[in-house]
Amino acid sequence: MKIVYFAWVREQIGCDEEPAPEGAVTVADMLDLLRGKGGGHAAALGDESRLRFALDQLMVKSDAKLGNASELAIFPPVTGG
Amino acid sequence: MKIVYFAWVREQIGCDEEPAPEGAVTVADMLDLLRGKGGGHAAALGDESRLRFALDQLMVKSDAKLGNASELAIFPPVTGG
Amino acid sequence: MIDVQVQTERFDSGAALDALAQTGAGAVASFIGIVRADGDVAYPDRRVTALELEQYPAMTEAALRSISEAATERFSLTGAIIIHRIGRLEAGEPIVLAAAAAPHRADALDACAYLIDRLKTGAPFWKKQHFADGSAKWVEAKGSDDARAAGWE
Amino acid sequence: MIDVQVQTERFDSGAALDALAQTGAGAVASFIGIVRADGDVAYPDRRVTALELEQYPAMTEAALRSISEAATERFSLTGAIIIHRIGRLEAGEPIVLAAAAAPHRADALDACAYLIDRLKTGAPFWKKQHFADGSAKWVEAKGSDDARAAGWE
Repeated sequence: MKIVYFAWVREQIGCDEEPAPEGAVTVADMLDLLRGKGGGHAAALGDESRLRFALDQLMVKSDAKLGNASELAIFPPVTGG
Repeated sequence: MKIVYFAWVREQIGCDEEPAPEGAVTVADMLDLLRGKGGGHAAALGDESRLRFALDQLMVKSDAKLGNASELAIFPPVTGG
Repeated sequence: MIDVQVQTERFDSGAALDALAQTGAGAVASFIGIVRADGDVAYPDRRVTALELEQYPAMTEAALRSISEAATERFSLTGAIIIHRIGRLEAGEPIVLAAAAAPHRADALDACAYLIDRLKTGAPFWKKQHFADGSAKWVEAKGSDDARAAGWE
Repeated sequence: MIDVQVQTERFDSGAALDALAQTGAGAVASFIGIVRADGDVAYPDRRVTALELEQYPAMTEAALRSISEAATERFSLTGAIIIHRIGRLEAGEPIVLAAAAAPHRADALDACAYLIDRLKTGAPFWKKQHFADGSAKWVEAKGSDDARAAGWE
């Protein structure tokens, strides 16, 4: 599975995408694992209320199971339009 | 004072405009005088609920006083847009 | 910026929206009314080939201006445009453009609906339908239009 | 007819509205969003010179199509168009066009508001403001946008 980041999440973490660490069942689990990397990851992902998620390009809540998804996107609330 | 007609009121009466008869105080009075002409006037102006009025180009109710207005318009409810 | 036009020729909707976009707006909302071939719900079998739009020339522009000014007083707008065509319009042709520009989208969207709802009951235009079979019939005003206009009062 | 586009270049709003007018519609309603120089209410002193629009490319078109399809299911429409620009947009430039065509005006007006309200909270775009003083700041999502979108649920 691949993790992709957008907007200030991408800027704070310092990369567009990275391979997902192993061992997470839900989006929330994955967040915990990623925060454990410290630095930009910990800062960008610290406040879950400021984040939104998409699994294989569909918006989900943080309790969603990762299942066989191949891409988890983590980004701020959208501001288009 | 001049009376002007539009849409099916104009068609039924058979003219665009005509001089107003003397002696009316309100729009309703004028309607009564005009109906008295019979023919197309009586047919077109018979049902006041199907008519709308403008005095000097401002929409008014039939109880409006004619005052010094120089033009009374009689027409069906508008259907533009 | 308020601009009202009554004309026989087609209007350039893109140019009107561009003009509104240049009023310092963040949002431009527009409505275009079009002649429908199946326009008369009472006669679904009779195809409408054209509409004839009659106006009360001495009153029309003042009425459109008054509606536009009421919109700018009621909503926070940077501009409003109404263009209404008259004369004979074939099925598929545009009849009217009502558009509003505002700093924020709610004002633009609401003002656009306000302009067209008020125009439908307050501007002196009348439509006569011409059917494919050669017959013709004046369009009846709709109670639902009165209700929508009254909703703004 | 549903058409969604994501592009860097300017769009031709007149052409989009003309296309919708040819779907057998009686009404076409549209919304255009524009870069405002005074766009950041939190920093009224800092003039916005440009916005940078970022997207999630793999998701954007599907999200816009899903919003358009939901609109056609909810309202009686003959067509819907969304065009959203990405990249750097200067103050005064159009960002987005959302437009709906319907037999009747209420459906067109409501669907247009629906499209832009849903897009604001459901399509993966992010705006970064560039200010005249050289600073930059990501736009914060507004609670009022969530409330408008939730109003359609």
